[in-house]
Amino acid sequence: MKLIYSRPKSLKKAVFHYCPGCGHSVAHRLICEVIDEMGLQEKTLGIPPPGCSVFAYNYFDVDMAESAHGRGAAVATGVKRAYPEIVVFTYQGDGDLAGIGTAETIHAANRGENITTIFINNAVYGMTGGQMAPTTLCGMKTTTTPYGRDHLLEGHPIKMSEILALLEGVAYIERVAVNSPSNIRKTKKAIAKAFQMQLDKRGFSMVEILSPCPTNWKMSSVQAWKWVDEEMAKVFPLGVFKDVTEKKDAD
Amino acid sequence: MKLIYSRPKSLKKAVFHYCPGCGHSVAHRLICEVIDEMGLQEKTLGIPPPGCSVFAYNYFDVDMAESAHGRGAAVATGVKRAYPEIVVFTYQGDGDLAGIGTAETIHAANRGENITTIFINNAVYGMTGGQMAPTTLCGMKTTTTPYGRDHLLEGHPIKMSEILALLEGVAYIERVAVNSPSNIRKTKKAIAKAFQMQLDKRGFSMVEILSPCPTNWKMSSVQAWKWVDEEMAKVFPLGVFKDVTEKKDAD
Amino acid sequence: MDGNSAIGEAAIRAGCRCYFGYPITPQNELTEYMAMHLSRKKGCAFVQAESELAAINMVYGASLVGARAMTSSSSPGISLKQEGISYLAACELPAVIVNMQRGGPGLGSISAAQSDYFQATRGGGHGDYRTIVLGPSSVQELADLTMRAFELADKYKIPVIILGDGVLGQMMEPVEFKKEAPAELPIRENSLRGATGRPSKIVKTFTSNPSELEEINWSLFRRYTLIKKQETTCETFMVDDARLVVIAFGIAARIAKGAIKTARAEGLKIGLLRPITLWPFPEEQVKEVAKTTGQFLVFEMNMGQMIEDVQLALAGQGEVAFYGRPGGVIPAPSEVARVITRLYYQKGLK
Amino acid sequence: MDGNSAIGEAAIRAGCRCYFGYPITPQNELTEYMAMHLSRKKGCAFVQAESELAAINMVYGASLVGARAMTSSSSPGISLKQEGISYLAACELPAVIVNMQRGGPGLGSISAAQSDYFQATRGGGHGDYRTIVLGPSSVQELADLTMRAFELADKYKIPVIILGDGVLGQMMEPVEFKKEAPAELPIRENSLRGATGRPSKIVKTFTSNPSELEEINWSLFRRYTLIKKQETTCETFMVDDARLVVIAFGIAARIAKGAIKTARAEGLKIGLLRPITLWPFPEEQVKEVAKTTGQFLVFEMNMGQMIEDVQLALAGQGEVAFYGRPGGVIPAPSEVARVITRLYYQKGLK
Amino acid sequence: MLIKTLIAGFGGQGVLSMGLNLAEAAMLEGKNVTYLPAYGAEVRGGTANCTVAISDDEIASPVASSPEFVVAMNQPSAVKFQHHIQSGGLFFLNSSLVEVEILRGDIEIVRVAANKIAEELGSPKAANMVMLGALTRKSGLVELASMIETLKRIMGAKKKLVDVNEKALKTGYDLF
Amino acid sequence: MLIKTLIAGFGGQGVLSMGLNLAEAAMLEGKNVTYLPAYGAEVRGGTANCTVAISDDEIASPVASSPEFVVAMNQPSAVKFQHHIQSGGLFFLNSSLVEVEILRGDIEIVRVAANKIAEELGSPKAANMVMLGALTRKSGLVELASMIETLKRIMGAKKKLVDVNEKALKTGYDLF
Amino acid sequence: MIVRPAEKTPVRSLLIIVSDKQSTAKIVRGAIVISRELCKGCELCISFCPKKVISQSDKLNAAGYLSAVFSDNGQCTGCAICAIVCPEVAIEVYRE
Amino acid sequence: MIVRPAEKTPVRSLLIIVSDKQSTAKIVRGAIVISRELCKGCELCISFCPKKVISQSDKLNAAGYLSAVFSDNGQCTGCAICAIVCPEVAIEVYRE
Ligand SMILES: Cc1ncc(C[n+]2csc(CCOP(=O)(O)OP(=O)(O)O)c2C)c(N)n1
Ligand SMILES: Cc1ncc(C[n+]2csc(CCOP(=O)(O)OP(=O)(O)O)c2C)c(N)n1
Ligand code: SF4
Ligand code: SF4
Ligand code: SF4
Ligand code: SF4
Ligand code: SF4
Ligand code: SF4
Ligand SMILES: [Mg+2]
Ligand SMILES: [Mg+2]
Repeated sequence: MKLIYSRPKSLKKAVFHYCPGCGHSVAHRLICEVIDEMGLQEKTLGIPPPGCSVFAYNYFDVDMAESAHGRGAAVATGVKRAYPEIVVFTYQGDGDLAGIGTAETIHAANRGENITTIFINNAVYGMTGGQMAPTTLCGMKTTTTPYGRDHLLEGHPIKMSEILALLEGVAYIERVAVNSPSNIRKTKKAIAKAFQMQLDKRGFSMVEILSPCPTNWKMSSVQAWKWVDEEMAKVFPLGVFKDVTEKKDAD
Repeated sequence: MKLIYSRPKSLKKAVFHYCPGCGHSVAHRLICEVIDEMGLQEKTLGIPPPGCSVFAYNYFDVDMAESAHGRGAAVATGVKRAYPEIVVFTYQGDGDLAGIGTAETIHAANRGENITTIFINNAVYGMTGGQMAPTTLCGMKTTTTPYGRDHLLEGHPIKMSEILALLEGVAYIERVAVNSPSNIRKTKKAIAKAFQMQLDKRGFSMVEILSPCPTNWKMSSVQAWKWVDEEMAKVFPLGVFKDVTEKKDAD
Repeated sequence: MDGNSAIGEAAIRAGCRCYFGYPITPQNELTEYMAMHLSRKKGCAFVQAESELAAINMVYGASLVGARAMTSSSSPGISLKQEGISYLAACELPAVIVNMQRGGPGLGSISAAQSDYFQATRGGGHGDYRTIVLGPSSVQELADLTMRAFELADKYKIPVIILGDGVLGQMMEPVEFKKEAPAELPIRENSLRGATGRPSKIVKTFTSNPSELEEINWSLFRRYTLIKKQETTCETFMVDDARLVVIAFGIAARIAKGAIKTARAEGLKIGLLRPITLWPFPEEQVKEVAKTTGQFLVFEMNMGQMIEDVQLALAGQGEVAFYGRPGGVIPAPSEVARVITRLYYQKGLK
Repeated sequence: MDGNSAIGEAAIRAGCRCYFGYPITPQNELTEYMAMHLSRKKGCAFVQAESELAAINMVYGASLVGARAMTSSSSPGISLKQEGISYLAACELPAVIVNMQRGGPGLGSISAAQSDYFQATRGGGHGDYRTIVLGPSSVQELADLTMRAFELADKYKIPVIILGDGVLGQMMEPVEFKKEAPAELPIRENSLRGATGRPSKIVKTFTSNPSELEEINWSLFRRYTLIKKQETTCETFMVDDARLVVIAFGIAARIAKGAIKTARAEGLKIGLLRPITLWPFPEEQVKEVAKTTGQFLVFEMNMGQMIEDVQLALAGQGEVAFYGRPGGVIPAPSEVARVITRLYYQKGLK
Repeated sequence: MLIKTLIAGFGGQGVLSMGLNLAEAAMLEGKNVTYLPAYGAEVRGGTANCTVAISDDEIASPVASSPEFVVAMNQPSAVKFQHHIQSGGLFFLNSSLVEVEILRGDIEIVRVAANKIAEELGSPKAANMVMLGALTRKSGLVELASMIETLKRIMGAKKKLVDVNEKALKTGYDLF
Repeated sequence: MLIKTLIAGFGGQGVLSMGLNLAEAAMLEGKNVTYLPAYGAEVRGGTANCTVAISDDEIASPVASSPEFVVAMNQPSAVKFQHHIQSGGLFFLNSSLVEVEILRGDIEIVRVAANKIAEELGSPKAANMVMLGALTRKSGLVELASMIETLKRIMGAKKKLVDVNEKALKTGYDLF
Repeated sequence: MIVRPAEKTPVRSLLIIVSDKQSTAKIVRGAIVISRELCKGCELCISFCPKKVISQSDKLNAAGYLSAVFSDNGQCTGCAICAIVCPEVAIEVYRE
Repeated sequence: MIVRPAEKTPVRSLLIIVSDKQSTAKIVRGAIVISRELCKGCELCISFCPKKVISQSDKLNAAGYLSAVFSDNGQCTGCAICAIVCPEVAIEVYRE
């Protein structure tokens, strides 16, 4: 029998600190698979955020550097402008990218920075204990919306992929999910495509990944994975929001 | 003969510090006219920004408070949440609102804060001496784009009205211009409508005003006013981007 | 009750109806307490801001219209608030800002630390200004000083920083609240609620005339002098006959007190001076103690910050030793006792 | 050449190829100079960031991959960079940060001031860290110290702050550059340019183990001790026979020098000590001078900040008077001369 | 007398409520008490611990570098905390889940098959209460009655839950 | 000897280039020189001013609280700066635009109808140079030759422009 | 810092508008009054006036601008376009 | 601070994966190996396996989780769905 599936090379042999059923772990593995398949392990620099994935550098076997909360896109801008030969990716949570880092993300995208962003949308501030994120669904109870998010007071969940797709500097935006075998496969493809955009110097690329957080959603892993389809994807529809390599009708 | 046009009551009797032909002066006057006509002089608080309009409090005869650069929307949020009876407006430049204040603006809008924003888009950092703004047109020479803005390096001008119109908390967004009698009249109507939205508690309202800056555009006033139509409005089309009070076809 | 929640409850009882915050460990319980109690109540405001920057500017806004407003964060988040704090101080707007310090610099650790002392006491933002800084050392004191903070803020039109630390925020201890929550929201005079029946008002600092700004500076500092005179507080413990006095604040003072008790039990004459107001620093009290004691040990959970204030107060009188543990390390009382004892013998006090 | 442009030219000659900035008066000429010279040249990077926050984090990114990177701003903008500076310091990343101070606090004035001394020298961000702080007092020195800043930053893996002021940035004076711009961009060892032929590397500060962070703190401070020993510099002027020594930095020192010349002309024995490195502060030099002089006047364009360092250095030796003008007021040399003269007579030195 | 107790396990085991219960019971008895949960990254991936300090005097520090009593509800906690415990202290091990060999001879080891006993009682979730009962008895920190009263206070109206937990608590108490 | 000159007017009048010209001419003559333009909000709405300090010695401060020479190219500047000027100093007024009455008796007033003269010369934009010429003569700060050489340096290739300005400069110089 | 504008408005804005109105001579349908001292000579009124009854003065005002002058030749309709575009609010419009 | 991971990785991650693979007994078309110590018992593989050949152990692993167990009854197709969904990368898949 042949070994047909095992741990990717660029994923260090360490036990994840994530909770059982957490989407971060899956996203990590997929990125590593892409890095391996594209042969990027020796020329990649990853920028993880404060957030549950703060320890991502313990898993990715590529150069990695911590960033201040929300500033991943700015850090990556500095990296790439100073040394364009590197392949740089930021890894950011929804609090990080859609909350405190809104301006940095939008402007890096607008400038068309040639960087890749992996955006983990788990509708919650995971690391800090389950507070409302900008992407929390209406009605969802979190530690800072104990009565459920009320759009009249806290607003509707913000849709970063849709917003960023408006910007001309953006090369590629897709929203995927890591909650089923087929979605996971699509996620991997999207990640590969995003890195390819960077290699081809097309501009800003981002993959938004809907990612289960069983702990803060207070669900079992299996429930949480289902909930992504049943609730989250209704508010955050999956799909490609921008792809400059696609033939456009209206061109 | 009857006096049919004179200085509005809520505009203090002071000489503007603005350059000849500057759009800020016109915008100030229009806001004052609206405040007078709607009877808001005694219940309004205005939040001017750092920027050419930093001294706006010397002109508006309503309560006024300085804000830190870019934070107008956050300040207004604090104001309105603490004292909903006030009518609050922010007055912000394009560097202020679309640059450093991107996150505050987007999130206040997304939360549907019941505030009004007057957004002066003059495609340049006026106060600091004519640097590139996020809204500077491609090819335009500024002190920080001495070779002309190149979208490959500096990105395309960012369109805040279009972005904000995506957000569900937004009640009303219109882009107008103060560069001709008819546009000025439309601007006044838009400002009145924006304030009305706030009085009706409909959520976030913003009027984006394309505003000539003869000094930094290095044009005569007359040229600058023409340039708004000829160049700027092509990139920043005038019109209503969102209006929750309008009957929608697709409802 | 945990320390963070105790702050929340005390704030509400002090008439705080507006809270603007952003999550960060180890102070989330405070944000969550405020969400629970203010987010759906009429006349109250709770906003989870998009960032610390937004939060401090929301506080600025609420303070403009006369509300008792508060924000809280921990070290990195407090760094982001520095510009806003400078504006609040410059515009003479009251506000209460809680810093539940964690280990730094950088992202650091989430354990308790005291390494933002300089930032808090010397105006970490730009320009000449001060904020009142309070250094609680128990959950009860967190509650009491929170109430005091709101009063001081209003009285002197100044931002007040509560400089706590991770452990204080997390730990639970019994706490008594000395006051009922007021029924009515107090509205500060002179607030910008619209120019009804009075000329319109301006709150600003910007000027093209430096002399005008200089006058603002002088007027701020006249107020600071008054605060120094009227509000400086500290606790002393067994200093009267002490041959060595430990100076420490917050959780470190509490640890030091335990250590001193151990040492006293062994007959060592050691006392404690604990500044409660970190700014204004109890200079006079330190000088007073220096009249009878020649040896000092400053103990801080950082690399040595308050020690400068001690040295400035002493101006060469007496000898000052330092024991510091940075990065979030919380030494045990027994460890501090060893340090004290060693110093005591080294200096030939026994 | 104006001071701001001189910094730009000096930086480029020092091998700086990456500049990230955001407009603010009075330092725009620097940003504009960099736009002119770096924005379209191969191998160079100029980004006008969306904010000061973004700019300092871009510097962090460029420094990660080993580039000599720089940012500049003025007081309120520098407040916004505090978190980023704390990260740079914690991660041991070199960077040069220019603060052309203006009057504060708040939005303040755009006139020259020196009121960010505390913020710069005591780590205005969170956590225990220091940055080297240089205090130039002429356009020539702006250029020289900029070059030195890049060298120090790389040598000690530390952010270096150039603490200038509005007037220095705006004024024109002749300036000579002592070095040609290097042809090749220097790449720092140990930078994160991909794990080719070596194990992958991590740059980080976060830890769940405070002891690990404590070790980082200690290692930073060991370096700081070294810097103190090796890099402290100051200028003295006619201190040998002086009965009163003025201590001032930057533009204030320059004004003071003029005043001292006037006073000397009238036979008053007055000298000047001008710290060039503000951190590390020339403690030893101050102590040295105190051996022969008992009277000091600290003159700052703020409410009194560096005076604490002077007092700490003197530890009670000698008497220290203070003259301060905050908010952007720039006193004339004649005014300072009057202050000095008055003090001289008051103290019975003549 | 100041006594510190550290209780560790993985999430879901009710480790924090054990500590809270102990702390409140001691308060009820008029003692000085601090309760300090571990927080933040420490608790990602399912581990949790808390420290309870009980004293007649003011408590200097809520942190326990060398607690008198340590309760390890799972294997990783047993490994991690065995060296923290004070010489002469008591080490409570949930022998249902802990297999590790304890190498120290200067401490007393108290093995409680908490999960097994709880299952036998028909309430597998009450393993923490079984252990808490054992801790109450062996440590003598507080009276059983105070524990039960606190339990009732905390769980309030949910009578059935109180009953189940009270039973588990008593069973643990009666083990020794 | 340290001498400070302040030149003020409204934008477009070439106030800053007057200062620059003076500063560079003095540098050419080997003097210590600082040049400080007013900046920021000061220059919104069209006013501008700059200070040139010239000295044989190091210059202590580039700021002029009481300059020896003040040039006011327009009315508001004349009003604003008349009280700054040092006792015994010279006050250059562009009498084409300045009507204000000067109340001080301790300074010398030099009236130059700069705009009128420039117009007569056929180059209305060169009013600043007319004034600069007058300043050069009356102040004795630098040689006319240095001024002309600097002018050529700054304006470089644009021969026609240089000629026009040189003529204006000389005309101003020859007024006294 | 709360400043009552009356007490502390910066110098520049203290230039309270003095009525230096030009006389409103012969009136047909409309007329305007331009404040000579408020006017900054931007020429926008001149450019936009449909009747071309505004021109530029050849004399600088105190602030140094060539202000606009109303040439009251009876053509003015009082349409107020000049006032609408005037950034300085320097124009008052009268109509019969 | 630049740390070579080999020197300083935090304790938690030093738990290097030991091969505690269960033996890969009778092989028909596919088989999987679940690392008992990596598994966190999330049950996702169990839930997604189309052949339902994975179940939960009744014994806790060292970390305190009820790990997944492969019931090798010859049904496994080696489709790797279990491995794709496994967040812990705890599953290796073999196919003929
Ligand atoms: C300036 C600053 N503010 C706040 C924090 C605290 N903090 C750490 S991670 C985080 C957000 C976590 O949420 P998210 O980005 O959604 O990531 P997740 O944990 O959900 O993956 C916050 C607020 C910080 N480290 N720095
Ligand atoms: C934190 C901070 N950064 C920078 C500045 C300097 N600054 C003042 S106004 C301004 C921007 C002006 O541009 P814009 O907002 O477009 O207004 P305009 O002057 O064009 O009306 C800047 C960068 C500041 N005051 N504060
Ligand atoms: S809290 Fe949520 S996002 Fe964080 S590790 Fe646990 S499951 Fe994953
Ligand atoms: S610089 Fe531009 S925006 Fe500013 S006052 Fe002048 S014309 Fe108006
Ligand atoms: S009112 Fe109309 S016609 Fe009369 S001057 Fe003005 S623009 Fe011209
Ligand atoms: S529009 Fe107003 S400011 Fe401009 S020229 Fe006419 S009157 Fe003067
Ligand atoms: S490989 Fe496919 S059939 Fe085999 S265990 Fe995994 S999911 Fe089930
Ligand atoms: S999916 Fe992985 S972690 Fe989850 S139960 Fe299966 S083997 Fe274990
Ligand atoms: Mg998240
Ligand atoms: Mg602008």
